[in-house]
Amino acid sequence: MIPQNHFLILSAILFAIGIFGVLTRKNAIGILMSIELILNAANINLITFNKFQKTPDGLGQIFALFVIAIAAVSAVIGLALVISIYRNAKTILVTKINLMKW
Amino acid sequence: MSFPILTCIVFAPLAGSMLILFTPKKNVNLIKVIATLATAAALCLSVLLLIKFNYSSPAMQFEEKAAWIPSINAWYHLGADGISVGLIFLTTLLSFLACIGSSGIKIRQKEYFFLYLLLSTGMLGTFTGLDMVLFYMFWEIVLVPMYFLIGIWGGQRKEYAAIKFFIYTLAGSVFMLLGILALYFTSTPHTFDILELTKTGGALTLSVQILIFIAFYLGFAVKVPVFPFHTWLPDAHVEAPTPISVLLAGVLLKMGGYGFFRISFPILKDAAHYFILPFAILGMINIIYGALVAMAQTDFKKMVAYSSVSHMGFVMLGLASMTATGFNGALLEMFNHGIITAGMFFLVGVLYDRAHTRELDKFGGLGVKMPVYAGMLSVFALASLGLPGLSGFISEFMSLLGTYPTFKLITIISSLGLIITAGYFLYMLQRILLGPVNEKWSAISDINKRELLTLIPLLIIVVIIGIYPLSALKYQIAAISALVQNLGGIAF
Amino acid sequence: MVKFAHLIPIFPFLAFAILILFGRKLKRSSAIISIAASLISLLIVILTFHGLLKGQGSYKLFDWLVFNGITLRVGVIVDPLTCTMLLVVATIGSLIQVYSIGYMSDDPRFSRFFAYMSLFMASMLGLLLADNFVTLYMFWEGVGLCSYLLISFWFEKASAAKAGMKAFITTRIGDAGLLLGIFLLFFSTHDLSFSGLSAITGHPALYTTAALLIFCGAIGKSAQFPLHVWLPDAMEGPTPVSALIHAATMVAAGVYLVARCFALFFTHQPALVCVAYIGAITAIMAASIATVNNDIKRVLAYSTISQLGLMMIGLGVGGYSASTFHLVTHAFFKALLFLCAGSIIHSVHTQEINKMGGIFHKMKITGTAFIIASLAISGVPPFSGFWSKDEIMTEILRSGHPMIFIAATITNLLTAFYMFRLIFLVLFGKPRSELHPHESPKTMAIPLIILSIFAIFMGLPGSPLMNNVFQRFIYFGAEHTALSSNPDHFVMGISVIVAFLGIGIAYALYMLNKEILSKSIRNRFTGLYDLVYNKYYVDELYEFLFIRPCARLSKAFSGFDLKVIDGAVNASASMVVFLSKAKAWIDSNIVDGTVNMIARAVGMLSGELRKMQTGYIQSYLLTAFMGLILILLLKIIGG
Amino acid sequence: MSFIETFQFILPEVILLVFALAILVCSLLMRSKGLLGALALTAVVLASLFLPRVNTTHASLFFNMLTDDAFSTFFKVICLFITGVIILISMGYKTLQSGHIGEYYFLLLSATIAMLLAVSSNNLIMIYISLEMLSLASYILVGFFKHDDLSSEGALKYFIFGALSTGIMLYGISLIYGVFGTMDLSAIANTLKTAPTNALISSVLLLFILAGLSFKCALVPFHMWAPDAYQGAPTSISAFISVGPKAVGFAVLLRIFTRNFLPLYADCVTIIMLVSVFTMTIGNIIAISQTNIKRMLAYSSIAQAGYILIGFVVGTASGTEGALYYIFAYTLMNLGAFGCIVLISNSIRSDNIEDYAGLSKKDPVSAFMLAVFLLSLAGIPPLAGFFGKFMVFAAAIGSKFIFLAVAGALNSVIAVYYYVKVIKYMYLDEPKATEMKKNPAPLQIALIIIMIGVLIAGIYPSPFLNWIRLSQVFFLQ
Repeated sequence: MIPQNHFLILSAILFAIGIFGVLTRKNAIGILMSIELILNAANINLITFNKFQKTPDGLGQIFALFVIAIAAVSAVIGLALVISIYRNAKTILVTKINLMKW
Repeated sequence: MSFPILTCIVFAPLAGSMLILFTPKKNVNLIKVIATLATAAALCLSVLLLIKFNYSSPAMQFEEKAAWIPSINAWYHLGADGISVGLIFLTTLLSFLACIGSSGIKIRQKEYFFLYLLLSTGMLGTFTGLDMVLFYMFWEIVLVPMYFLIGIWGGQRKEYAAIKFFIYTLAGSVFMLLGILALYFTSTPHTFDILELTKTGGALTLSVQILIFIAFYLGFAVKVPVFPFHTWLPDAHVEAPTPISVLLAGVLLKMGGYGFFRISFPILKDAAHYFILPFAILGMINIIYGALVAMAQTDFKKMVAYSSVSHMGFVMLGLASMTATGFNGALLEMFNHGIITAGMFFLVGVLYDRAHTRELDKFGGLGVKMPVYAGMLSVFALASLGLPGLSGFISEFMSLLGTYPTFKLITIISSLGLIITAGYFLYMLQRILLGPVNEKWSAISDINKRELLTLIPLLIIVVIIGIYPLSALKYQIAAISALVQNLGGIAF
Repeated sequence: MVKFAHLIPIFPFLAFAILILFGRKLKRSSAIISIAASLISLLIVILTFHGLLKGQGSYKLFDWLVFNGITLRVGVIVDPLTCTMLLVVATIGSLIQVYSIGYMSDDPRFSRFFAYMSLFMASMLGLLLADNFVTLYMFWEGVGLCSYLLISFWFEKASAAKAGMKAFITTRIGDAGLLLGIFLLFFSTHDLSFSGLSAITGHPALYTTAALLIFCGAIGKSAQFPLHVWLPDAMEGPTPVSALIHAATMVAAGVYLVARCFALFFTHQPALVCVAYIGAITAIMAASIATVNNDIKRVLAYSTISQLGLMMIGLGVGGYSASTFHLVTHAFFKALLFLCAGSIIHSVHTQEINKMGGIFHKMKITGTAFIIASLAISGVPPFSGFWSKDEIMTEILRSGHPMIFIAATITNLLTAFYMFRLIFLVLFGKPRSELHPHESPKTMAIPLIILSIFAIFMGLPGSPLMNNVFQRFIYFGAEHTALSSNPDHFVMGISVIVAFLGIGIAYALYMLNKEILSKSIRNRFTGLYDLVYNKYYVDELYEFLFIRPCARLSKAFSGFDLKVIDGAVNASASMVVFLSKAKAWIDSNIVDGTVNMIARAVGMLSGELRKMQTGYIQSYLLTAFMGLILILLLKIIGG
Repeated sequence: MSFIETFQFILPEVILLVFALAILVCSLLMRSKGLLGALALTAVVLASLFLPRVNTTHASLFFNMLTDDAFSTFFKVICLFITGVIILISMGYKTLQSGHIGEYYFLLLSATIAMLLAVSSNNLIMIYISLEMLSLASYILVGFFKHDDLSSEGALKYFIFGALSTGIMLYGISLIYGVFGTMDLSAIANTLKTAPTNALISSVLLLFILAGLSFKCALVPFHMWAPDAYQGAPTSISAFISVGPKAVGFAVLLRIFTRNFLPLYADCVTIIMLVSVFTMTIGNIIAISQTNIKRMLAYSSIAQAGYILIGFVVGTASGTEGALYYIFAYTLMNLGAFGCIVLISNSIRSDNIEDYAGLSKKDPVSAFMLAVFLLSLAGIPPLAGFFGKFMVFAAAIGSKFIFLAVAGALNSVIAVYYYVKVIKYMYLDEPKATEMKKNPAPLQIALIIIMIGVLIAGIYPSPFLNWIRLSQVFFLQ
């Protein structure tokens, strides 16, 4: 059986990659994807903890389902906003989107 | 419960301002009438207060107390004693006179009188409020109307002066707020009541007292103003319209001194004792420095403004004395300075209205053209420079007299201020009234009846107190001796 | 009838009030009101005097001021000194007011003048009646004010306006000393009344200081060295003012003050000696200046200073009676001198003695009065001045201060000299410019005549001829009465010789000589002459030492206020604004920079990231993330 | 508890949901969109009528997912009030009136439902879901002007920032689940009481959650989205996100930290104090140099959050009371200020502060109200903002957080400068010629009522204080 820590390390790596991606991707879509990674890192955690509980109550699994659903909604809205930005600015590079500053 | 006279005094102007809010903007005369009536009502009530005031008792009188914010033990608590009764009268009197003197306001009268009356209420509330929260609230209420009154109706650099005044005094008073809160939490049971705190405040340790004292000091010193917090004053005074300068110098500066009398000294006794030397030195600096700077001014109004800095130094000096005489002197100096400087600012206004300049060097020989004005100006200048027989002398004399046993050298140096003061006031008189007539002003008209009307009551008070100082002193003696006794000062 | 004494100052004050309020309507009749008030006061003074002789005395009126524990109860002092002074002031005051009707007849501010005169009378009489230091101080400043107002009465003249200010401020310097002296006394004795002074014992140094501080007030008021500079300039005022205030009454208030506090001075001899020496310096210095000055009123002004110095000497050597006696006689003859000078100026419209000459035959009354007064001041017997100066000289000799005696003698010599220099240059000889002298009107002439009579006979009450009535009336302690009763013929002799010597020199120099002052003499003493002619450069010295530094300091402070203090505040305000801008700048630049830097750090892990560009959203995110990291680090490190 | 019984507690949410769907349907069917606003307003009014009464005991709903107590009722009232005013503002906001207004109200009501759920959540899952629901609705609302560059840019930034923050929070929640084995707040509280766990780990986890909530409250360093989102969003939505999510964020913060995680919270006080000081200072200082009033108010509301945080840092009963009062006062005055800005922008078509010159002559009522709200934000007595500051400073000094009180005091001085700058333009400067349009009456009346509320809450705060005290007495047990 794979020990719990391996799952947690995986999730931590995923989380770090997600953060890294959010901070570094130029493309808005890329950022959205990175965010998904972060959410999935959390999901792995939830399921792992649930699995390794003495008496698993299923809460973690349920929560993970919720998160997946919400992540989907979130992605929809994110994409909608990206489209909206594309219509106006003709770009989806976040490095080009700086009308408002200071 | 008896007739709530103090509430009526404080809120009469506010009622007037509410009426004005619902008066059409066009109906300027009605607005003026309402404002005059409101201030007159407050004045009449305060005269009644003086009449009914029992000056042989040091206790708080006409107390009104009602629950206000019970959860923090804050009360609507008003009262007047010998320390405040004179200042209440001063405020109502100057409010009334300056209201009459406001007829020169030609634009946005509705807003002007609305704010003016609001200002009145704020000032009166400060002098009557006996609950710290109430006191602070009234204290701060004064700021906003003052900001507008300077900023809208002021002179050339009005915006700068207004914001400077606002920020300066606010910066001082937020520290006062912290001081108030600190007092609240160090008292058991927690209370904001000034009278309660006066009883219990002495139990605090010295270091706590010192911290709280400094917090209050920052609030009051800016208002007084004490060197080096005084630089808002010349700007504000100079840019404000005449009636507002009158209130600024006549009443607002007294709020700081009153704070020392009502809060800093009685509540934080040990700290007060701890700080008397700095007080005396600051008082001395104010006197000498203010006088010297006043001497260098070429702008009439600025000169008078700096003279206020100098005169308020006597208040500080008297406070530092820890003697009944010094305290009496300081308190009376506040009243007298209020009356005299108000007169001076009215007179500056009279001249400015006619000549549209305040440059002292541009005048000369006006004594011929404006004999009545010359007489008035001379009397107020002489009162200001402390001529015996006029009111300014007696209070300065008592301040110096009271301070002498504690701080000999400082008193001696401060009394040099009297000479410098004489110097710049006479120099001012010389430049305006004396000398060859400047042809430019050959058509200038003498002071008119309305202007005289505002000055004569002040003149009468100046002369009466000068000749018979007990007429004013009697109200404060009992309260001051109680204060001195409470402080463990020298009771003579 | 003593009980009405407190009403004495009230009538002139009422007159002042009426004149200041309704003066413009009253016009000429202002003078009548003013004089009537003075006369009523004079009447009450006489009644009071009568009462005093009957044995009545000082009394209290009402509580005036309360310092805790100590109530200041004001009253009036009625004793020989005060009563005599009252009599002198009321008499001379009334006479000079009558004189003023003529002198001021053309002035547009006629009633204003009388208003001020009345106010002065009220203050002066009040000053004399004050029975404690505080009320005295009030009236003291009151007379100072009137002096200021009247000196700059013709304020259209810039010099007059300046002179008034100078007078006020200079005397105020002395007054500050007086105030401190009062404080010192009050805190040592807890008593402000004069009656308590005689009971003072102990702490000699303290009380000597107090006495000296009080003397400062006297120095200012009586124009003693080094505060004498204001009095000559005060001559810018109308001549009746010079006569009343700056010759007869107000300037003598300093002497009166020392006399009033004589109990304090007498028990503290160092202070008294100081008084004597200040008096001596003043006397001789002023007299020497008077010998070279060419302005008729200024000569008289220096003469006044010199005579006041003599009175101070008198007090300083313990000659209480002698000094007050000289005060009284001086009041009359000096007033007379000024009125005569006024009469002459009124008719010839100049004050330069160089331009006058030979006007005696056109102005007989004035001329005669002038000569009488000059004889009196020069100490020619039997005129009043002889007797009073003789008393002082006797006291000096008796006290054993030879230096002072010599100084006083030289002063007397110079006095006789400069007075007769005036007479010879003004009244006799040939006119040195176009003059149309004419006798003055009756309102001016009659007071001259009356004062002449006083100037002649006022010395008699103090002379052995009348058994020294004066000294028996006003004395300090008991022994003095006995001492001063015996005439000292040695001193008398010297006085007479000195007086005639002075007159003789003046005659030789100014009558026998064709020129005003022989060039040869002037050339021989150029240095000395310049020194004296320029009044020993005291004014210049003060200008250099005090006025200019003060002005400079004032300017400097004002600049300091504007630039430094305000600047500091404004600077901190602009600091905030700057910070605000900086923050905004940091937001847009440093954050970006940090982002770049961190991006590079990350890029070292994967070379791919080197080309990474940061966009704004990501810089926000990075800030947030780095903030979080920072918080976590803080948490972990801080525990 | 039966389902029916449970149902009565969530009746407001249900009403809002029904009306939201109804609006969506109506907007498809109806030509005139004018009625939609009224419909939304009706929903809010009805919902507030059916709010559970202030109860003496708390009710656990849905397996303790939600809890209903006086504390949540307090925030529910605030949230419904906010939505009500926002609807009024929206109805009076000319630029907003378009074909999509139905969706706008739908989203607004959805956000309201999310807020109501969030303030009564008692489970980390529930908190996450409701906050995410609120956020998602807000993202769309910010980008509602989809043809406007600024609006969509603001929305995107808001979205990315929000997504990252909630991601971090979610990760934190997942770790908490690992440590405690449950996500029920009461259960976690019990565990903490009985068996102390590794404080370091727990408090680090706590900070992850703090990060997510800091984003909602726009606390430093999670504040940077706020100015852009405020500036880009329709003004009505700027008003909404400046008060709604912020109030909710603080409600959740208080519930998690003060009520349940108190032992852990004590470890984080210093850090939260620093956050508070930085939030006030940075917000205030940057606000000074702003020229766009919405952006200025964004920084201002960052700073205001710092003041609220003072009460939170103190953590005592009086601290919580202060924070709650401040939230209440802040809601009133910030809504009022934004309302006035909407009124003014209807006529002058600009958000530049310089264009406010001479407004007191052109539109005295709006100018006066804006002046009152700004002065209240600046903390000038006798307005509500002053008393809010008073309460939090008092709490700070009462618990010896002198440094915090001094920092707050200094900040309130700095703040005056930029608030008064707006007033200066309105009152002291001469107007430019612009015709003022007639103000929509309902909004104006609403603003006048809010202004009076600000005055009363400042002059006679007792009733409000009593209400707040009742709301948190139970909460702090």
